[in-house]
Amino acid sequence: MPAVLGLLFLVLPLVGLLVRTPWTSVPRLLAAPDSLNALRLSLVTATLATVLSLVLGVPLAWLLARVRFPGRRLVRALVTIPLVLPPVVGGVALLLVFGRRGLVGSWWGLSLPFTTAGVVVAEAFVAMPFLVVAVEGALLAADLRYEEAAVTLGASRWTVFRRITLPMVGPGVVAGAVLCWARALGEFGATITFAGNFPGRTQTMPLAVYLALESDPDAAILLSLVLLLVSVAVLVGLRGRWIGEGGMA
Amino acid sequence: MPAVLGLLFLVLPLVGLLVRTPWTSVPRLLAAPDSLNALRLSLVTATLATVLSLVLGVPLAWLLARVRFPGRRLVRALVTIPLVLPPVVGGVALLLVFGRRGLVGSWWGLSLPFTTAGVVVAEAFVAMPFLVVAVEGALLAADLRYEEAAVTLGASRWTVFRRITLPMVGPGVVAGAVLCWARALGEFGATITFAGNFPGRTQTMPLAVYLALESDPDAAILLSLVLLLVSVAVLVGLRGRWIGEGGMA
Amino acid sequence: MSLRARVVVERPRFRLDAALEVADGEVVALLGPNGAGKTTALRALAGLTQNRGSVVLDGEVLDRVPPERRRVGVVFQDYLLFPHLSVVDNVAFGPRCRGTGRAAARREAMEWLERTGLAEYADVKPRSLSGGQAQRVALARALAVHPRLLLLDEPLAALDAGTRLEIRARLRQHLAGFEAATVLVTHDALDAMVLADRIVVLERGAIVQEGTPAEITRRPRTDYVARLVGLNLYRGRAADGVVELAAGGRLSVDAPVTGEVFVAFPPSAVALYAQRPEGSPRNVWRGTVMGVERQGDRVRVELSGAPPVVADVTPAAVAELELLAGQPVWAAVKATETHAYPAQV
Amino acid sequence: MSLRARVVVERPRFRLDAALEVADGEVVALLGPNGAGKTTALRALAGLTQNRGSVVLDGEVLDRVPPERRRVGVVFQDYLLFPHLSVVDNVAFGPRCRGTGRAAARREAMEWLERTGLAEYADVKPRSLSGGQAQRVALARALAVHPRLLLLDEPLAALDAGTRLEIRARLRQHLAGFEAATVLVTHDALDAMVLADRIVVLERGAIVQEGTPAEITRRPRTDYVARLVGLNLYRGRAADGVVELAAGGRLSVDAPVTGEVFVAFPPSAVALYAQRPEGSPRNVWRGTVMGVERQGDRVRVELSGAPPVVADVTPAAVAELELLAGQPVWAAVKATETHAYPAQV
Amino acid sequence: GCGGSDKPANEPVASGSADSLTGTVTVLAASSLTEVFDQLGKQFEAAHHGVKVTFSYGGSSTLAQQIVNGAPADVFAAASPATMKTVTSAGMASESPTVFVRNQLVIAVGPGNPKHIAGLADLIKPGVKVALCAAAVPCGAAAKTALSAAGVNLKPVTLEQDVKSALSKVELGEVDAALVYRTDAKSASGKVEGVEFPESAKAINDYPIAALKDAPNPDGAKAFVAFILSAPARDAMVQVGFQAP
Ligand SMILES: Nc1ncnc2c1ncn2[C@@H]1O[C@H](COP(=O)(O)OP(=O)(O)OP(=O)(O)O)[C@@H](O)[C@H]1O
Ligand SMILES: Nc1ncnc2c1ncn2[C@@H]1O[C@H](COP(=O)(O)OP(=O)(O)OP(=O)(O)O)[C@@H](O)[C@H]1O
Ligand code: MOO
Ligand SMILES: [Mg+2]
Ligand SMILES: [Mg+2]
Repeated sequence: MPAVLGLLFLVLPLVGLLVRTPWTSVPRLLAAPDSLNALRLSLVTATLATVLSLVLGVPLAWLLARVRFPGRRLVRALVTIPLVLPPVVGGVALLLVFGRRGLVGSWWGLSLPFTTAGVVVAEAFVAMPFLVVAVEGALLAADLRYEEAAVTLGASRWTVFRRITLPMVGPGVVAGAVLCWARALGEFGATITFAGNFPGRTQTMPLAVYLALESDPDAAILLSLVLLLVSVAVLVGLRGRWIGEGGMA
Repeated sequence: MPAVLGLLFLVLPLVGLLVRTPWTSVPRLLAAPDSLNALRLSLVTATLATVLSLVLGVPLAWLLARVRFPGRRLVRALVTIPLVLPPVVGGVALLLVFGRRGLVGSWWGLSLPFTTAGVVVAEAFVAMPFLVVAVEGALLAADLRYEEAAVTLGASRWTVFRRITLPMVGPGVVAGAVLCWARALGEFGATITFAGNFPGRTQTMPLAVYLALESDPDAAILLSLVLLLVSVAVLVGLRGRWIGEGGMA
Repeated sequence: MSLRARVVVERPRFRLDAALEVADGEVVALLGPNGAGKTTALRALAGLTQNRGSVVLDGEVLDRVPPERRRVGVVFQDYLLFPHLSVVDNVAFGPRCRGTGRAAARREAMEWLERTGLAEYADVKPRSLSGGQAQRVALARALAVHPRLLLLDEPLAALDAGTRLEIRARLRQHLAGFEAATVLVTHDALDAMVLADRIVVLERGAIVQEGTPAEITRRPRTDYVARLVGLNLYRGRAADGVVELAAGGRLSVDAPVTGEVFVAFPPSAVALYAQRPEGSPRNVWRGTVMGVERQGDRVRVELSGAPPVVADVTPAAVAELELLAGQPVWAAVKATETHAYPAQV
Repeated sequence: MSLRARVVVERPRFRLDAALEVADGEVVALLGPNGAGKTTALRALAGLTQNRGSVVLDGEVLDRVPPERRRVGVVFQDYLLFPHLSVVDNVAFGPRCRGTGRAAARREAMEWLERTGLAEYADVKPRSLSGGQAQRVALARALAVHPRLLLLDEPLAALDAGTRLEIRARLRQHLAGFEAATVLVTHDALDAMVLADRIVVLERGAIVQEGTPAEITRRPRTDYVARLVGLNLYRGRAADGVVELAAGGRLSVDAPVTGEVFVAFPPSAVALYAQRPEGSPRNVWRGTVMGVERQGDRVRVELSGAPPVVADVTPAAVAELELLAGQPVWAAVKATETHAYPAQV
Repeated sequence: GCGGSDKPANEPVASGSADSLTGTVTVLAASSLTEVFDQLGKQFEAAHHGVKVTFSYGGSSTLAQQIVNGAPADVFAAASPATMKTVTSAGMASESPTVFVRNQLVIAVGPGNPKHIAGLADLIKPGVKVALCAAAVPCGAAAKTALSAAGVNLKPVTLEQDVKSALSKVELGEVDAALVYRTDAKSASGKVEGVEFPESAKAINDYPIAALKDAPNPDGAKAFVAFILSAPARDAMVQVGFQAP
């Protein structure tokens, strides 16, 4: 059965990691303040990036799915660009725009690179398209007639969107947000390029893992597992519930 | 309007790149056989990885969305693991399973690491969860009663799935496949770790970009743009059509 | 005059072009066979489908007004209750959109639900309603917005006989005290007769007849209308009190008409005999029984012949005449029972 | 005996428990008010809802047989046509699932569409069908699988008067030559009378009456059924040819009954007078006009009084008596026109 | 012949003379060696007809991981002794590694040196943003050594994961200076300028090379290592900024 094969394919490597993990060094690693800082920073920035993506990305998905305008196909493809762009190049691109000498950054005053805000921006840039594409797919599959019914009841576009469209594509938005959050949590290339790597300020878990790989591969694996564990715990805790509520039969 | 802001946020960095691109060196770069090889390899492996993900991932999504079994929430969270795992660690995990001394690789005989097949495996490992989560979201939002109607007409589970469920969640599957393909196309860390960086065999575009960044950053940006251009062209060409057909009002 | 509209919609294999006028507080029933364009017409009035004609409501041209600002209440043929909102929130949705506070809107919604007898279902989700319950909620939801124009697409079709009478009576009451114009789509002649001040009959996208229920009932102009009101209807040429029917045969009538005319009479005016009857009825012809249907306390008999005709008789008569499909019988209609009127209006 | 079933379904505010038996080729109409559990019963028979009872079809116990292998055809109340398949592919879906080749299945589907008069819509998507068209396609789709048990949930509700007659006749023909058992849910008494061999009435999840259409029509046992078949129905205690009604008043009857009885008579048996009539009718009482409704060629008058009653009179009588709401009148019913029968079966 | 005993018999390898080398030599090399190794590879191919050299570049530690997990490689050229140690302690090297070049730190600054930086002490002037490598990577370790030798307590804005990203921060103007290898500064000449400083002598990084035990082409591996250690190759590397060991 392909579903089980698929599951094995995704889970076996995790088993491989677990088998190899040097469990004895767990206490030492977890006691290191940098690891905990990085974990906390990762969770905070990934969540903020997801919120930012929701705020900007859901309307964008709605625009792509519901409003006919010239060049929609092109815009739809442009949105997927950060998916394809190697993240490091994405980081460079962000520097070119928001950097000290960038298009926007130069008259903006405010400096994003090397700040925690920069981490959020880099993660959102890379992760938002996941949300947009997933939500757009859900919107396209939704039954338009409910929106029509709402309109005849006097609902403005915004009310229709908020009270009808959004709840009805709930599972799609949750799926998109999960993808977005997870991608942001794992983001490495764009973050290090745009925001740099400074413990406590811009060093997220993936950056800590990468550096640990250089010096102490076992520690790197352990750090990854910690990241995994926390994110799986968050997902098990939140997502099952959201989906249960947002889903419709 | 947040949709426009979101669009700007995703597209502006691209503009930044375009402004900086040293267009004069385009011909020289494109003439280099390695670049073209890498592009071809990227497209082939990303497509194969997407096909593999569809074959394994769509049934898995169906399992998660439609079959009640104990531990479903955990499995649902486990599936998202490769999203969170730093790709390099993912590559290490794959080596631990499929490598010469890995769990499976050691009695398997066949060696995946450092082959083109290995690239496909690494990309599929990283990209499949995107497909699974997107398709599962679409399945959860679909109206179950059509499936019931199909069942009363004598359709087996498989027929229902193939002829009713799948077409009705068409836009979701397309969205998932696009995400999967794009993510596979941009995959770097797991690929270089699991499959190495051999030109013509395992050196995909992101790896070539990485190398170019070492020696010639402008060339790296140019290569990224080529990758972008090709993928946007593919998406504009295919996706608009699929969505138009698969979508329902 | 409250609503003046011309709805023109082009579809691949279909063209709708109909002019509708509905006065303040008037109820117009839109009748017509399946696929005639009734739903399409309502959608055009509501602004949900592009209308190439024009809609004027209370003197205001609505063609550029988006649907959400038309203040038009719609009950959809398939209800379209919001699956994620509870029944009371479905009904409260409209008032909320018109700016009523949450609590007030829910209170108002509860009142509507009580009026439709669904108060106990206030907190369930629509998917656990039965078909008829859903339809009543849809009705309450549309009424709750106090629309200027109320569009009802078969609002009673899924209701059971009892509830139907009740809701029909309530609806009539409500519509009577209603300052708005109402357009009601229905397949049910009775609903139309009871609820509507005027009936408009649509066939293949065009209006074929309109008038008060009494006019329509007395003078149907198409087969569809005749069947709807339960009359036998024929077209023919009249001369000297005799009409040569297009469907074959001739009928003596009791009206001073000439030229193209319609002739109509109710099935109950048709008497059936085993033998050719001698007596007063001037219209007597031979037919063959095509079908017999019991309908409550009467039996409806379909005859082929020149012309074909439908007769209502008592069960006793059926037994006596041994009416079975294939049986030859004689039909008789008194000229005084027929109603003849010009085909040109 | 083809179908023997007991359907038991528990819902938060509802419990269905009904035993159904349907012979080979028999058509049973399931009638009942909204929310009575009709749809739920069909779903349980089809295997779509968990049944705590048992379903036996042709001697085979179906309780563990999944729905796709039950060979049960269902027409759903809201059709549920597959939105992504063309009309012909919707109809061909069943045959395809039963193993027919693509071309053969489409041919078969086309035949069904021709029979339902929708051949020209074969290639369109369901969303561009009108409500009635969609319902006919749903019917064709269910029939195309040659089911052993056919379950129809209000299969004619959205059809216009003409098509309804036609489809009803066709359906009757088809069901007549049908070896399968059929359960038909409807709100329309006429549909039930015409199509069904037997009627089962469901109220609040339980069966309250069953019998042939004639029995049900003659001897309704609940208000719902009486209203459905258009009779005045009362319950009371009979002694010496007089029934003391629970609803107030008394009625002389022409039957040798005693104890708890029902008394029923049609609205047409009620005569109305402005003054107290002298004459043969033994039942004469005062009432007040509550409502007047024109119904085709008759007028239905609702009276309050002891007992309340519904009368059918001619338009002429209405004019003569000046029947308006609030008007006091006298009602008269001949004892020979009443029908009294024991309340215990 | 040297070390040809465990070679599969069916492999088409001429035995005896080094001049009759054939097949492919696969070299895993630190990515900082990309340009110069590409060039040396061509020279090696020219010297040995019928031999093809394939390079797989990557971060030294990634490459070490791959070797431990059975990558089909003949030679490993690492950017630090530490990463080479991963391979040798796994018993994957067929010989003890040899240091073939060394690399020295410089201060990379923007064109024209706008902040007038002349030595490590200038890096702590107010308003000067500096990027360093993280201590876990070789250039970071070297920078740390040099800074403490100079007694400069520097607060960088970022600790980059490798030299290149530190360098690109200077190129893009995001920082005013970075401590990078001389080779890197040289390859980016035009976009950055390299400022030499005396403390760099205390923090020199060694590049070791070794043939691998499971090499599919052991003869080729030996020959390539020998070639890299030869004088012409060394000259070519000095040309691009490396130091001879
Ligand atoms: N979206 C659409 N695209 C194309 N054709 C359509 C569409 N909607 C309806 N039609 C066609 O337009 C005609 C009128 O449809 P409409 O729904 O208005 O009929 P109706 O009078 O409401 O019928 P019913 O009584 O069956 O509901 C039908 O032939 C139908 O097939
Ligand atoms: N999924 C469900 N969950 C909970 N309650 C339900 C569900 N489906 C139906 N019900 C309730 O069960 C009762 C019976 O519903 P059912 O749909 O069987 O009625 P029905 O006889 O078909 O009525 P109608 O004539 O209006 O279609 C109703 O009170 C309804 O609210
Ligand atoms: O592999 Mo390097 O040369 O340490 O970046
Ligand atoms: Mg309609
Ligand atoms: Mg029902």
